Amino acid sequence: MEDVKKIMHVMRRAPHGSIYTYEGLEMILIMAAYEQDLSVAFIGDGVYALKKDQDTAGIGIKGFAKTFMALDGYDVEKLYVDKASLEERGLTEDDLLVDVEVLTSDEIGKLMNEQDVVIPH
Amino acid sequence: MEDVKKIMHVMRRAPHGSIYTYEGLEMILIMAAYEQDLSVAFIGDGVYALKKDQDTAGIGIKGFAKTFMALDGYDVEKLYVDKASLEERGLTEDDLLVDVEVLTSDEIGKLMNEQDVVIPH
Amino acid sequence: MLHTINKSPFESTTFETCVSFVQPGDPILFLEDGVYAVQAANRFSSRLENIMKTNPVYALQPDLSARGLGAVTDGVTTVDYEGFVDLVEEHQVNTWL
Amino acid sequence: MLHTINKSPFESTTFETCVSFVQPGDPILFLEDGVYAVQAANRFSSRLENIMKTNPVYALQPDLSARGLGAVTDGVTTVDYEGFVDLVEEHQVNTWL
Amino acid sequence: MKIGILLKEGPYNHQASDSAYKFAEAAIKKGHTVDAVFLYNDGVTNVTKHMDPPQDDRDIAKRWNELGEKHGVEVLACIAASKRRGISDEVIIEKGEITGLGTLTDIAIRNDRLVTFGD
Amino acid sequence: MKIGILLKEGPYNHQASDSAYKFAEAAIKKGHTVDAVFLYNDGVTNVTKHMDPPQDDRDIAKRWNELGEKHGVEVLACIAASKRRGISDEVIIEKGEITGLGTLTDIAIRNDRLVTFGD
Repeated sequence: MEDVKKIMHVMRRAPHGSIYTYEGLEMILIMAAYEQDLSVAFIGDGVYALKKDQDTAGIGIKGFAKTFMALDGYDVEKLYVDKASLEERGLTEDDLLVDVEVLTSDEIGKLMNEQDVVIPH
Repeated sequence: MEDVKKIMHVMRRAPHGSIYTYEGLEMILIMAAYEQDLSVAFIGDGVYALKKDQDTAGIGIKGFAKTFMALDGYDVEKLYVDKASLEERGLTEDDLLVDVEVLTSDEIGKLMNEQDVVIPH
Repeated sequence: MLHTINKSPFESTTFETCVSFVQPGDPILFLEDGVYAVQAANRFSSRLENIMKTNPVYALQPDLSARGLGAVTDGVTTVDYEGFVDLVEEHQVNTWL
Repeated sequence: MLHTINKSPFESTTFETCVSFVQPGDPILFLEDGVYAVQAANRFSSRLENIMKTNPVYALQPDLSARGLGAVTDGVTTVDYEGFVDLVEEHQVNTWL
Repeated sequence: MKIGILLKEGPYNHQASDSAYKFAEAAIKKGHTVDAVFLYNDGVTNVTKHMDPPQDDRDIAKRWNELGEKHGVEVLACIAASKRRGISDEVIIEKGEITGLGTLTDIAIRNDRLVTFGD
Repeated sequence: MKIGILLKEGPYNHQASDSAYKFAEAAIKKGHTVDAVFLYNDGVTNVTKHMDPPQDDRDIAKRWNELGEKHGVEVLACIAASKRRGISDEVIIEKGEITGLGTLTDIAIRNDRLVTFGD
């Protein structure tokens, strides 16, 4: 299909300190209905967005970590996590809420280069 | 005078990329009329606010570097610059628009501790 | 003087900048994205242990919980918003943004 | 793919993060507070020289002028907004914030 | 103790506004007086009455308004910062007020503490 | 070439809005089509008509409006982001429009480039 675009969303911020990850997720959920070739890369502090056991009751902000689990139902299945970012933060795949593909920075860089559009959040 | 407060403004951002330094300067100019014991500390990228030769015509933003030169006229004379921040950025006092007192981080830290109020910009 | 830090040390140099100005004895409170600094066994743990030889270190529990952070580096005291208020009652505040 | 960086490398780790994903041959454009990275003879100069072995590096002249930055590290090409547009015409864009 | 708050970021986009609110709430609960919340930089956008967040989310403007109503906290937006960002008397919440930086100076002088929240 | 712009920060507080404008201006000057400026996150506050900066400063809302008038650039604010931040039809500039994220998807699909500005 000629008019399917490859669109990658890049999550680079920690959750809750700012809204970028949350509004990024809202964008992805809408875009998912348009049958484009979507992917999401979690790099740097973006990997924290997927951390298990987030409980935002105490800060009075609506939590959204579980919404990442809904991505699968929207056929957003290409979730890439940067290996170096995870390791630098002392995290492993077991700490994450959803199944992801853990890739090296170079591998994610190569995927970025195949995109028609990259949207930073 | 018992009700004179020691108020330090801390400039930590580069100019133009964000408005914090500029609106910080606006705040200082107003506070100067209230005869408090004001000082301004430039640390980290804040030292760039005082860099000579800024010409903002090309980015379409109003420049304000020269307003720092007006502080003296408002009796805001305590301008402290962090030595380490200058050196790390390859700058010397000669690169700065106004006369300042260059102090070590520890000396500025001690001054901070004497303040009644510290306002970050 | 109470110093507060709200930036992730992985993305911002605020933590390092703040530490070079803090005087011995003064408390440091990590909040918002700043709490990632006190997560146990990360690469800032030894830096923090060093700081705690001279300065008490606190972290805001609601921010830790919001981010799913369990164990914190040994010696860090967790407080809620009322504990934050107590610290402010004891000290003037220097907010590092 | 054109990579753009708008953060000061002294305050943010965006520069280092970006560089670890950039592929050989891809241009990097510094703009806004990002231009402090290309100031001649600062502590990022040798890092930049290393990057320029594989990637062309640009900086936005209006942002350099606004900040009073004169000399840039050897090998860095300065462009105006139209030069920025030219780069975007040649490449898809990856904005690092 | 008498506390002033300086809030430098707008609602939702940064946690600053939420942290400031939670701090103010806790201070009041502990018997302190929260004298005023002064809004500066993008912080002035905290008090626009047109805010309409999703039903299951907090309403930040309404929350500041209630703090003013119930606890007499002054909610003040800097006029210069407001004008730049399109915050005017036409859009401001009932308990909000647009004022000058002189007022912030008074707040800094008359309170035991000035606590800043921002990004 | 046909270019879409995504702007993620509000006016004045960050340079993003100025950079986006300067880039759009240069692209138009070089004969490209700037199809749309889509405002997201705090970016939605770029289009409030109550903006009233000092006389010797740029008027950012007016500038976007003129870009719409003179060059047919669509200036679009995301509805969900706008509602959170108090941006509604009552406060928006003439050429501004509040729309959904589906429109951004269309913009991403129909343009040769999507260029993002933010902080």
